[in-house]
Amino acid sequence: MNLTACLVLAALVFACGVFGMLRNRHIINILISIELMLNAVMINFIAFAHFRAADPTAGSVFVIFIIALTSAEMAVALAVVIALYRQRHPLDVERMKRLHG
Amino acid sequence: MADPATSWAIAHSWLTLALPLAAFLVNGLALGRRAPRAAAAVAVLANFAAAVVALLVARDYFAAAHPAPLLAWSFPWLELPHFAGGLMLGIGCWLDPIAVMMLVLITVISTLVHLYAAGYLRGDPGFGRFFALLPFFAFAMTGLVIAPDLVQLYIFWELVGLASYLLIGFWYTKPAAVEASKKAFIITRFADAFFLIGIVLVATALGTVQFAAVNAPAAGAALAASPVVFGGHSCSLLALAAVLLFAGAWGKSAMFPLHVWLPDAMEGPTPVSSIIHSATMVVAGVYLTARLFPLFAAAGSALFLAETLGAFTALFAAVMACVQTDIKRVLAYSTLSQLGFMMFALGVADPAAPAGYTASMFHVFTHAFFKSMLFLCAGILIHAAHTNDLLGMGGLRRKLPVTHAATLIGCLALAGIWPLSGFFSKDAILASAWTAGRPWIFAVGLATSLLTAFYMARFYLLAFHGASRAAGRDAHAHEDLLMALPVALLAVPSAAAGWFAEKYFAQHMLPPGLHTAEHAAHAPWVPWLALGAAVAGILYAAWRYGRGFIPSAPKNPAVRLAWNRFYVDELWQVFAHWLMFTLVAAPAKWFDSVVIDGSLDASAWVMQKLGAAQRAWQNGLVQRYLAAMLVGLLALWLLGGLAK
Amino acid sequence: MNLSTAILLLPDALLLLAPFVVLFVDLFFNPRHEARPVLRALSWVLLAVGGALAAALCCGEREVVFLHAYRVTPWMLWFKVCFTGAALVAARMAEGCFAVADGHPARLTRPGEFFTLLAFAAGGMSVTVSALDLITLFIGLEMATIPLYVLSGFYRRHLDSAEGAMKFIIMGSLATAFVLFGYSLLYGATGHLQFSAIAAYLAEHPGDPLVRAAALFIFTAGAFKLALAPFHMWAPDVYQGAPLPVAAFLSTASKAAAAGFLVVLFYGPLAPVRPALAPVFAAFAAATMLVGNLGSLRQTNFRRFMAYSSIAQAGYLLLGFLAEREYAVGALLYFLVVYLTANLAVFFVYATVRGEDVAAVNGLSRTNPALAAVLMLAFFSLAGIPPLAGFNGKFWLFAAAAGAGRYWLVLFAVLNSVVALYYYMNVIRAAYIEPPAADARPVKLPRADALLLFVLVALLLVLALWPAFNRAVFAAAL
Amino acid sequence: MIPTTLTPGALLLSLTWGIPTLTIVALALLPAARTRLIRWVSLGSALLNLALVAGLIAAWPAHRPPLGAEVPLAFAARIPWFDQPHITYFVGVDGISLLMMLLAALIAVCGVLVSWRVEARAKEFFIYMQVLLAGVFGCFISFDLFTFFLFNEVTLIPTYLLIGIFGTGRKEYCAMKLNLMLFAGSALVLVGLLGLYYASGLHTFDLYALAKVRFPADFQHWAFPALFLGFGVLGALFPFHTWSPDGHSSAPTAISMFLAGVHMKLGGYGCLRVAMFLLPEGAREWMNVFLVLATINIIYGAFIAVKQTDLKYINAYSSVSHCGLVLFGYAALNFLGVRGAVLQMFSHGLLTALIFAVIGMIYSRTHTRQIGELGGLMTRLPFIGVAFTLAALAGLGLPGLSGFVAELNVFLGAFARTPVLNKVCTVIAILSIVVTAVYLLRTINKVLHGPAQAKDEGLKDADLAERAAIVILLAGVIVMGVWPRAVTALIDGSIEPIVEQLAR
Repeated sequence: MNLTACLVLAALVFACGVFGMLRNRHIINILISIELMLNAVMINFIAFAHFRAADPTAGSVFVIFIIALTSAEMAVALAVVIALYRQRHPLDVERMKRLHG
Repeated sequence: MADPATSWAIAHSWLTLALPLAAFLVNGLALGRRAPRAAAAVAVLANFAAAVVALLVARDYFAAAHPAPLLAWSFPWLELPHFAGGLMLGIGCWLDPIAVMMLVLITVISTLVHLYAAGYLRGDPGFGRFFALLPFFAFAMTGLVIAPDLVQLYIFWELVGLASYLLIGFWYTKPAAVEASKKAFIITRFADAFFLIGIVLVATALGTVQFAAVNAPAAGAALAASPVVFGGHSCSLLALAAVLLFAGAWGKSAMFPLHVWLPDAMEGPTPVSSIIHSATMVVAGVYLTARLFPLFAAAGSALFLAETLGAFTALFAAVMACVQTDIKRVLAYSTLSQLGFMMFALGVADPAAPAGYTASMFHVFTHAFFKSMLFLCAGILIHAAHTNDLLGMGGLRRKLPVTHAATLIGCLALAGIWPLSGFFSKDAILASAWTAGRPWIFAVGLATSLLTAFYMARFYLLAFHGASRAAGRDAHAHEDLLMALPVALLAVPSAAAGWFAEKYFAQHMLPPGLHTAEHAAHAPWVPWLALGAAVAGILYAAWRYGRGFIPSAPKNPAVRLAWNRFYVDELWQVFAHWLMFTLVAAPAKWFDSVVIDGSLDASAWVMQKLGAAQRAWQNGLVQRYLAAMLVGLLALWLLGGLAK
Repeated sequence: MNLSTAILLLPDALLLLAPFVVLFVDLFFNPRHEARPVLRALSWVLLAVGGALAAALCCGEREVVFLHAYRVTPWMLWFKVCFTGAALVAARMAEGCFAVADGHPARLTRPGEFFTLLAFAAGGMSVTVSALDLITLFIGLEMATIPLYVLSGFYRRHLDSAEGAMKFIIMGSLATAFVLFGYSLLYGATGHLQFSAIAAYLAEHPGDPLVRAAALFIFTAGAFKLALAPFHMWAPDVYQGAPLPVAAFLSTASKAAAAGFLVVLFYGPLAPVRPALAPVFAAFAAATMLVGNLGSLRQTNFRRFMAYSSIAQAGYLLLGFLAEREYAVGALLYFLVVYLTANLAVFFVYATVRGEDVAAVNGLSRTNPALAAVLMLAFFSLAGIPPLAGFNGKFWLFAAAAGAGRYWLVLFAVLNSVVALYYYMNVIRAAYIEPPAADARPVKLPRADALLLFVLVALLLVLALWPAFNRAVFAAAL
Repeated sequence: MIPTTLTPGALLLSLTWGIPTLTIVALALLPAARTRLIRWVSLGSALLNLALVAGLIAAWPAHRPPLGAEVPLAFAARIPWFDQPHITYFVGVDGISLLMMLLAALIAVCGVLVSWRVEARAKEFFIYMQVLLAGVFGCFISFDLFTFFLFNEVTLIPTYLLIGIFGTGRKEYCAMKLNLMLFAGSALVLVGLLGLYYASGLHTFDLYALAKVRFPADFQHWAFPALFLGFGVLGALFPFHTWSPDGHSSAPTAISMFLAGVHMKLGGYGCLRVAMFLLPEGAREWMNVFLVLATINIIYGAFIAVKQTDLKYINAYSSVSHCGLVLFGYAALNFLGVRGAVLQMFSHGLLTALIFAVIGMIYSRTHTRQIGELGGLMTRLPFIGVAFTLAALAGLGLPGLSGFVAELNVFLGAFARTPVLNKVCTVIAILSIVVTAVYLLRTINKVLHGPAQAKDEGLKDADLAERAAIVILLAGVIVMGVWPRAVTALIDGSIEPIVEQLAR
């Protein structure tokens, strides 16, 4: 288990997230893909903090903040999902094309 | 015996310019509308005063044994710094024999014509306007003849053109008159464009426009030294400049094929035809050629043109004059023909033997009198018979005795019958052509004078003899004093000018730089031949149009051809119209609206389409947006230089 | 820490306090949840912030650093001026939306939450520009963004609104992911989150590829919030879905914040990387202008139209980053202040006529000459026509690009503004040449709003002709 | 040394655009219903401006700097304005700008006079007109390129509205076209100006500071065409001229007068002041190209005018042709050429304004501008007819009227330049006067001459205001034609330094 391995893992996870965002049609899945990408970032931070950072604590602290703030972001996202759902929206991004042009 | 240097008249010769101008301003701005008769009075008086001054100038100027050119006065008009080391253009008065001669001619004739017009245009709505415009012409023409340099000459050259335009179109509600005025202006303008090019050329090459300098041998040499090369072949700048300058004369004096404007110009009131289109303005071309005679002589090219064009126009116009029935057009074509005479006389002259030059100037002088008089007579005839058509006149000699007498003098003078003025001048011209060794030109001249005699006799007979064909329109035919007086006054010089002036012209009306002329042996038989030709012409006309003449439409195709003026006008119309409108203007307009504007609108259209495409791309699908972001990231990656 | 340094912190303190004040007022003094009390509360607080800002600008120090994590300098204060001003004006626009009758498309409810979120966003922005390490920067940016997610979906019963918000969130999160990834790389490369430490590291190893990669990822966040092509595609949809005041706020304060974010980084710790990124700025500027202008050509919906127009403006703005710091920051600030003023004026006019479509102002010069004049001047300022400040703003930025020797880019930019002139003038044509709609009638402006509009328009002229402001922003940037 | 404070002289100069600005405020405060008052206020301010300019011209001989002065301007002041980027409010006047200001002031007065009948939205009309005036005057007194450019751009706002609101025909399309093309032109100018700012290494827009710099050849190679083309668009340089026929033809009378008479001149003025003055090497390098383009302008505009049937279009294309003569004069790169060009700007300004005024009067009476539908107006409207005739004659370069003086200088200057191309082009240009005669006489004859038409029964000839406008313009035309030294005395001294610079 070394830095490179972690970075590669992170990169893979990030890539999965990106791929998921592009391929999934259901909003919830897309939100999950986002979570994947954020997790990849956290892996990065931890890895760097653990293996080489001059000031390791900073990295870990940053991760905490990421968790906190992105969860807030997700909360808002879910709120909007509910708003859509209330208006009988099929939560399918292919059907989110009222606004265009 | 006044000395030119101290002469009051010469010092005040600016009056000949200022008085008509003042009349023009006063009548144009104030009197013309409100008090037409006062305007007429002002105009006549101003011109009369100018004529008096001019005569005094002539007296003092010719007092000298060998009148030399002199600059009477001049004031600066516009300086051209950094141009040929600084050039000052001025308005001035350059007096030499021909200038003084023209000065007298213009002022005197214009006075008489003003007087005549006061009667001729009585009751015309434009009466006042006429007496603003005619003095303007007198002003411009005076400025032209006294010009000491090319630019001033050009300035007044254009102004007389304007005056001619305005006066031809005097009856501007008459479409024919309007067309004629436009035609006259544009054709002369066309020639003047080349004239201007010539002036610019000379000014740039010599750094001066003064006639004195331009005519100096040095100038000719300088021009001749620099060849102009275009394409393969080259010609000397001198020849080119001379031709370009001559182009002005070409248009103004209506040499073939630019002659077409002059007959149409007869749409103007008769007094206008009398002074502008016979006596003075159309002679300006001849005058210009004489002015630049030394330069042209050095060039050769211009004089050759003058000679050939003159001769051809003389004959050509004479032929057409023989069959015209419009009284004024007959005179118009005869004017063309006489201008041809003057031109080719200049053409055959050369500085060493200036017989042609003097003869030409002499003819200018005599012709002015009898031709303007003939026009005035024509005016009276028109008033009397209420028609321009010779075939609608006849038998007027009792009703209009003075006119009849004057016309007779005029016709004979023009025909060149001894002892009337025309005989001497025409004889001098023919003689000069012969002595200069131009038999062909001489032959043409002779033929022309035969035709001249014919058509003038025809003119006279149709108008005054035989039974009246006016069908009662001439019931109230009478001679108005205001109109008869000038005619009578003009008859005197028309008859006598030849006698006293001949010697003087031969002695003193010499090209610049020449003081005495040794005359080549004058072929003694020439006058007899000329006289014979004239008499022959008259006799033929008498036999043809004498007793028992019944007018009939010409059947002979040759006659019809001449009667239709050889279709030159039509050719001009077609050519000019086609060239200007069809060949150039239409494509240009198409290019402007389709290509240039089109490309602008097209670019706008493209932007709109791109906008539409952009909107189509923004199709609302969030995953496309995400993909775009990734593309953006990739672009960043490349641009940020991380690809390496 | 003496008074003259403390005063630099006062504006931020007040601004961060603002949302809580609003909440408090809404909870205890606004039983029937009306707009007026909360608005008044917010307005007063923001005015106080403005006062504090003025004081700080006049008699403050050059710099104050707080807990090694937070820094305030004059040019930051100018950014905060933008945020506060925009929030204030947006809030005044919103009041009308709460007042309109139920069922009106522009109808807004729950003023308390609305204004609280607005205040939060402003606070977050002001934190962003003052950040002194990556964590603060991240917090500030999120704090500025998340409330905007909510606000843009604030119409409960509009599917458009929710859809716009959803797109906003999804794309915003991707941007956040990118920027966090960038942070992580930066952290990995330098081992620090402190700007000072990062700068120190870069001073030793300039041109570290990892850092440059990080810089690129971080740039995406700014690109997203500035709506630079091709990160722009959220903007039109979100603007169209969002309530008009929110769209106004998005197109002004949020852009200013993004610009501030980029300035903080690329003229701060990442400065050594910036020259290498010049091609990036140039290319993105060109692409953004083009896309923005093309997009606005044929828009009928007003907010969408303005979205594209502000995309184009962001393109011009990016030109500033081609210059060196002492010129660039001043030019950017000048442009931002002027752009905000004009944009807010335009939005304000449309808010007063309650226009959904661009055509809502047809014949305005007949019904409301004053409003029409405001509209015209604001649009000509956006188009960059003198004597309005927009001309100078653009000129300064073009000069920045020219100073970097990129004359072709300048030419491209100016030709783009020709296109822009076309569609801006189309609106003016609507206001001045088109006949008014049948039911159009003069709008009665509240005195406060009239005053506000007057101030905005006056600013457009004063900022252009009065050199003191220019001097101030350029001095602040040093 | 030039003062850096607002000296009285500089204040007077600033008033030339200050008076219109104050008038704008005054008019804005007046109620829109008080049309008469609005008119009188505008006329008053225009007259005041004219008086001011006249005063400045009177004072010029006393205040003109000595030949070879570093800054050959009178009343100059260089007041610091912005320091980042470095911009000064640098005002002054020399003979050329004074002449142009006189032109603007004259046409401004006449413009107000012929607009006396404007009733609908009169307030807006006169306000926009004053904005236009302010911009133009500001341009002519500015010698800092930024302010010069700024004032130049200011004229865009009112132009669009004046044409778009008060115009005729396809007014909106034409207004848009005009504005976009001019703006595109100034795009080039802007690039050129920024280039000067940085390439000089001085970081200044001060014209005379920049004039001392010898710009590297490769810079001049691209900067000169950028600037000359940019200004050339405003000067109706082929093929970027098509905005002017459309724009000028669809504008209301007074605005056509002002746009064609003065606004267009800003283009020629800029070409001379900025492009040629600062980049002489570029000028020498590129002039043949622009010589050919200008020649095309002259002949091409004339021929298209021959084919037009709308009076305004005829005059607009004749303007294209005559403005070509301005650029043509520049292309001579010598004293007479430049002087001829300046004279032509003045002469054409007066002429085209006069013709547009007359056309406007005819249109307001007969409600048509198609020469096919007009005729015999000389009988109905003698005063207008005579004015029209005189204007046309001046237009075709008749000696004794202003056009000839300018043309003479231009032709002599252009022909004096050695290359054969110049001589050939000059010949073509001179021959174009025939075409000019054709379309002008054609117009005159069709509109004024011929039998009077019954439908024109009882048309009223020009009223007092209109007569005043006509007389003012005609006076200018005749004075310059008869006594050209009055004008050349004003400008010659100011052309010298430019020509010296060109020779550098």
